[in-house]
Order: sequence, then structure tokens, then C-alpha cells
Amino acid sequence: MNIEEYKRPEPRQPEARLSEWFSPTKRGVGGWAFLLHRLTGIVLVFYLLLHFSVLSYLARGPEAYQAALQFLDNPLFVALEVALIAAVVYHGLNGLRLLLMALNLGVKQQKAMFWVVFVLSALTTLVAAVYMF
Amino acid sequence: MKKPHVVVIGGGATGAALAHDLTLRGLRVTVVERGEVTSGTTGRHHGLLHSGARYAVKDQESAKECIEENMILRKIAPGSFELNNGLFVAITDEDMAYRPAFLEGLETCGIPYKEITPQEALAREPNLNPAVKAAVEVPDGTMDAMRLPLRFLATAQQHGAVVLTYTEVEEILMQGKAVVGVRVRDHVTEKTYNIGADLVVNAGGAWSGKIAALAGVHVPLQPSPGVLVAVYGRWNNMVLNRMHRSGDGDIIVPQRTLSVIGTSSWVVEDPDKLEMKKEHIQLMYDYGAQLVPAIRNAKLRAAWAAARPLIGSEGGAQTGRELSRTFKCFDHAERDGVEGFVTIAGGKATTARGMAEVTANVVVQKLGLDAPCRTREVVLLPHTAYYRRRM
Amino acid sequence: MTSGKNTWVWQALSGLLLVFLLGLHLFANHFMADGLLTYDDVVAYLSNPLILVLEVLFLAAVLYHAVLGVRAIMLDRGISAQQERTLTRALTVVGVALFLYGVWLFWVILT
Amino acid sequence: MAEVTFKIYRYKPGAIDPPRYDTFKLDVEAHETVLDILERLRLDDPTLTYRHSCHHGSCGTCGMMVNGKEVLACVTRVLDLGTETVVVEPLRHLPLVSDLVVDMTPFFEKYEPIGMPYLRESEYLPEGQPPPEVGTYMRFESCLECGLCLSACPVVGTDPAYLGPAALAAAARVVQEPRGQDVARVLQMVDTEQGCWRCHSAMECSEVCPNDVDPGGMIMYLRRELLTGKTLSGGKR
Repeated sequence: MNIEEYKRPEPRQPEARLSEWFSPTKRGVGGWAFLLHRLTGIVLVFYLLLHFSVLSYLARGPEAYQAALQFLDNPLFVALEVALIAAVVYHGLNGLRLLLMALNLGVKQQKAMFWVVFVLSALTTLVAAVYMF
Repeated sequence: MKKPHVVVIGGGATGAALAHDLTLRGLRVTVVERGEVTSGTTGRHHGLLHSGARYAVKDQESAKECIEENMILRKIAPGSFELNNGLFVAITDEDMAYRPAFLEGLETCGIPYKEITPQEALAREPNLNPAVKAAVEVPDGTMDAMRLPLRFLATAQQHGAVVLTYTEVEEILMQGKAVVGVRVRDHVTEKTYNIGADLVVNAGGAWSGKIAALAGVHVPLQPSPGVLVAVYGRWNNMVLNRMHRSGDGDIIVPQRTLSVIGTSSWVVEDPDKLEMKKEHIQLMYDYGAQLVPAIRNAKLRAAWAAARPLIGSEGGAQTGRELSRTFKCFDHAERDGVEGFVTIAGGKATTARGMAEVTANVVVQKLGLDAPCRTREVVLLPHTAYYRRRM
Repeated sequence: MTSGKNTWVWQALSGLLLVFLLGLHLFANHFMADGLLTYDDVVAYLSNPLILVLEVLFLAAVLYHAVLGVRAIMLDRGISAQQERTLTRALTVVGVALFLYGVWLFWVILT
Repeated sequence: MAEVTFKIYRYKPGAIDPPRYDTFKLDVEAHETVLDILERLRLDDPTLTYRHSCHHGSCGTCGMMVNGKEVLACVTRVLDLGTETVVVEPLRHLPLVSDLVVDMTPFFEKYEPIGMPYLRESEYLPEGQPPPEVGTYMRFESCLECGLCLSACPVVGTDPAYLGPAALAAAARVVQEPRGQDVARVLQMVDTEQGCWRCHSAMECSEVCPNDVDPGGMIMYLRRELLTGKTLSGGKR
């Protein structure tokens, strides 16, 4: 074969893999902070829709609303609400961390800030759980 | 008539500069390199743009080549060098005894220099050994020895050269006693194919002896490795040299955020089998600390063995220190009766352009062309152009 | 198309606003008046005009922040400029619809 | 000296396709790096392809994944990894040529809108006055253009249009030290949704950067500049 007849194949293009967002092979806490922020964000969007549908019972009068509330008043839903509070608090506090970083404040301390966010979220969730159960 | 086609074996500094020179002279050029470009001899560089001062006493031929090329490269490749100058410092009385010969050598070789007081040297390089007795400033510099060849290649590509990486020469194709091309293996697919050529140039650096053997000819090449040690921290801003006869560990080149101490020297037969001499790492630290005492505690980033492609003496070299750093172009037609095959060997990264000029002169003369060298003036494209998409 | 900075700044500002409004929302809902456990509690709660204004503001901020968040995730998937325009339009419609629905809900409860 | 098992990613279009891992057991010395091991392996198997040049982390050619993390093979000592098995794979998010070799073309394309000063003034040894003919001490940019940050970035993985950490860090350098370049134009180039506003501050780029360029921090710097508009009204230099 001569060079005129030979052609090296094109390189294999990288695939866009969404699984990478959620893969546990993170390199630093910043990667985890981002993953948690994204996960809690998605969870909160779904909760928002759920919240809207629960509140729609308000439009059907007091009885319907009361029935809906009673349906939700069991340990499973209370546990889910605790998880929801964890998500909300983390998303909010980490959002503040991201805002500070964008103002070039504490970028070098971003890991420490994550742990502060994490511990505060855990404590708040704990307090809420004790209060709610 | 179709333009003559030259195959250059080796994608290091020499092959890159040669491809650039030949394309400027209107030839078609294909560079074949068995690995990534600049992964062989060039890839183990010290990163020193020589002023020639290091060779000013013992190897004046090489020293003159260095200062001439140094000045040309500054013009054609701005941005590839840190123009920090170099400082030769005398620490001991023995170094001081070398000083007159050193200054005389600089004069003889036409290397511009300026003697500065030890106080001034210390003011400019606070980490320098305070025992400094004399200091001479010369136009050394730090070079990006990977990106400079990329700039040669990018400019050559712009003028039509083809660069084939991961393409290893398996056979040099002959018709009778004439070289007519190469048979290569593409390591991306492991397929082999032939590349026809009007002329083949062997620019294999430390490997050029092995490549010449494929054509049945002998090149007196002596791969001479040395250990280099890169440490974290930029301990000096100028290139620091010991003012004495070239010895071990007497240069510290600041490179980016690192400092590179070099080097030791011995000789081997096969450049693929350089065993790294572990004990030389400590040696480099010890010698480096004579120039910059604080470097003793610098954190090690990397240590590696680099093979200089020196032209051997027929008697066989002991350490490589006694061999000249100059280069030589072998036309195997007059030497070995093999037509269409040229080897360029020896030299240093600093003199790559000059080596290419001499070789290209031989190539065009052999091909019966009249095309002058233009690489002294043409300013090179940036290294990023090497990665530009080409259709 | 909005500039990258504007989108980001609005996402940040609505987020910042939410930290306060959500705190208020949760506090008012669960601690003031011992929680909104009945329909009448809700009606009484919303009858306070200040609360009503804050709740509508909260509704808007939460929807805006959520819509921008979903859009950011979709952008990260590497969609084309055309897809981005379609997506932005679709999300705007969804956001506005949900806002109107929320306002309608307040109105139904109060009347 | 210790025995280490190496799992090396192999791919050759048409020849080794789908990819596979080759396993080797080797005795490794304390000073040996992942690059040293690859060079040893290539002596026996010349078909193994990988990128490398300088052997001391100055050129940025030998970026690859070792045990799932982006590193420069030449400054990664095998025994320092502390694992019995060492997995070596090509960088992510770049086209794969063969084995561990990626095509860097898309990486450099991201620089095109920005341009980049290759030399900068050396900030080290400020007390050392440069000689008159030198003007000022110069050094190369810290960025090695190795592509590790691109491989580590979770956004680059799914959105090839994102400018990415390396180019944004280069842009930030222009803003910090303009050297005659048009700062306003560079800021405009990065002030887009595919520019510095796409980053989600995962800081994985800064985590893997082998030369402390801190691309994530540089992106945050760009944001601050764009949010406050300081540079345009005459900030640092």
C-alpha cells in the first residue's frame, strides 16, 4: 500500500455523558458541592410542582383541603418533608457560597465554606426533624 | 514538473526546522515521527537557549554556532524565549583561575558579555551563593524547547508540509544503492504503507544511528545521556552557570515556576535503554546547591535522563564531556555510496535552525535545485497554529 | 437572547431574595399562628395584605429561579442556539402559566 | 521497590475496537513515574501510543487519567499513588486518536477568540533589579496548555460549546496583564452564556491543575470584574 491509498481514521469524538454529572469520581469537595446543588435543585423543582398540586385542593373548598392534609399526615410524608428541608437549606446556603465566590470572595476558602454550608444544613435539618416528629 | 518530495525522519527540533527550511525552498515535505512530536531527544531538553558561553573555551566551533543561532532565533521566534540572560559565576579560587580563559573565549567567539560585581550579582539574584567572587552576564535565555519546534512545524504545515505522528519507519526502501522512500507503520492502526521520496533525511537525534543502520550505513553517533532534575520554585531569574570547565550539575535554568538543574554525563549504545542513574539526583542537588544554596531543600518535581546526540570519536568516548556539541551533515552518497540519503546529527536545540540550513543546502544541491535559505528572516507562526484544523 | 451576565445575575438575585422570602414563608407558615393546619388558617393568614404581597413576590421569585435553573441544566447538555430559543420560550410560557395559576389560587381562597 | 499492576487503556480504530485494558505486572522503583512505566512498556510493545515530551511537567503534553484523576504522567510517581493497581486512561472530553493519545485541536480552538500573551513579567524576586538592557525579567505563562482542566470540568463534558477553564483563565490573564491587548474586547468575549457565566464553580479544574493556574479562581475573577466593572474604569494596571 502506498501513502496515497492510506488514510488514518478520524479520532473518536467524545460522547456527552450525563452520567458524568452524577458519577462519584469527584476530585474535590467543589465537585460534590456542585453535584449536591444540582440534585437539590432538581428535587426542589419537582417539589414545587407537587406543592402546587397539593395547594390546588384549596380551590376545592375546606373539606377537600382537609382531606389532602390528612392524607399527607403520616411518617412517610413527614420524612420526605425533612429531606425537603435539608434540600432547601443546602441549596440556599450553597447558593450564598456561590454568590460570594462570583464576587471573588473566599474562592481560596471555598472548601471550608462548603463544610460550613454542609454542617449548618445538617444542623437545621436535625432541628427541623426533632420539631416535626 | 512535480516538486521533489523529501521525507524527514524525526519530528524533533531538527526535523521541524528542516521541514520549515525545505518548504520555504519550495519542496514537498513529509515528516514521520514514531511518537508525539518532540518526544525523543528534544523532549528531554534542559530548556536552555545557549549563548555559547558554556563552550567558549573548549568547544569554540559549537560556541560560535550557538551565539549566531541565539541571535537569529530571537528574531524569528519572539515569545518562545525568556530573555533573562545568563550569569556565569565564580565561587572558588579554581573558578577564578578559569576566568581569564573564559573572558578570552567569549571575545574570540564574539559572545557579548558584561562583567558585574559580586554585590550586583547578589542584588539581582538574592538566592545566589554569597561566596560569589566574580560574575559575567551573557545572552543565555530560557527556551520553550517543545513549543519552538511546534512553531517550525506549524509554519512548515502552512507551506504544505505533512506531519505524520505515531508513524514509525520500519524499512528504508532502496532501489539498488539508492534510497527511494520509506516503509512506515502507523501505530494508530498498526497498518504499514510506503512513502515514496526523492530524498530521505535522517533527523533522528539520538536515534539517528539506529535509523542509518536501516539503510545499511554507519553514523558515528554516541548517545550521551545526562540526568536533569527539576525542582519546585523559581530560585533564580537568570540562567545560572558555574564559571569553570563544563562539569556536572553546573547550570540552573529557571523554567516557568520551576528550576531545572543539569546535568551529568555518560555514554550508552541504545537511546531507548537509558537507565536512570538514581544516585545522580542527589548529585544534581549537591552541585546545584553550590550555585544556589537554598535549592538543597527545594522539593523534587521530576528527574529524568536525557540523551544528547553527540558525534562520537572513533576511539570511543568515556563520559561524553570530551565530545564536541557541534553538528555534522552526512551525505551518504559520498560517504557510503548510498544515493538519496542524508543524515543530520549532533548539535543542540539552540542550533536546530542552523543544522537545518546546512542540511537543506545539501538536499537542494543533491536534487539539482538552486534555492537559497530563507529561515533567517521568516518569522514563525505561533505554536498554537500547529493544532489548527487542516482540511 | 439575554446576555450571559444578565441571566446569571437574575438567577443570583432571585436566589438571594428567596433565602429571605422562603425563610419568611416557612416561619410564617409553621411558627406564626402555630402552623396553617386548616383551611381557615390559610384564609386568615392571607388576609393580611403584607403577607399577601410577600407571598405573591415569593411565588414569582421561586418560579423565576426554578425556570432559570431548569434552563441552565438544559444549556449544560450542549443544546443548539435554535433549541435554546425554543426552550426559553417554552419555559417562559410554563413560568407565566404557573404564576397566573398561583395568583388565581390566592384569589379563589380570598373570595 | 514494589510490584504494581498496571491496567492500560488500549484503543486503535479498526484494530482494537471496542477498547480494552491491557494488564501488566511490573516492579516499580520509588523514583519511577507513570511516564517512565509507559516508556518501559513501549520497549516491549512498540504499538503503545501516548503523548509526552519534556519529562518534568513544563510542556504539558503527557496529560492522562491515572486512577480516575487527571495528572501529568511525568510528575506522577507510581508508588506515591499508593494503590496496588494503577489504571491509566486517556483524558476525557477530547477526541481519542489511539490508546492514550487525544487530539488537542478542540482545546486550542477555544483560545482563538481570546488570544494569549505567552510571556509575562516574572513576579519572583522583586528585589532583584533587572539590568537596563533586559528591561524586565520575563517568564512563560504558568499555564501548560495540558488540557487536564478541560477533562475534569463537568460542564465541558456535556457542552462542547463552553469556552472552558483553560481559555477563560487565559482571558483572565489578559485582563490582569493586558500587554497592549484590548481588555474590553476580551471581557466581551467571555461575557456570554458559553463563557464565564456557564461555570458552576465545581472547581474541579483547579483541583487537577498541575501548575497552580487555578482556572476556577480565574473564572471567579472574571465574574467579579464583569459584575463590578472595575477593570474597565482602570483597575489593576
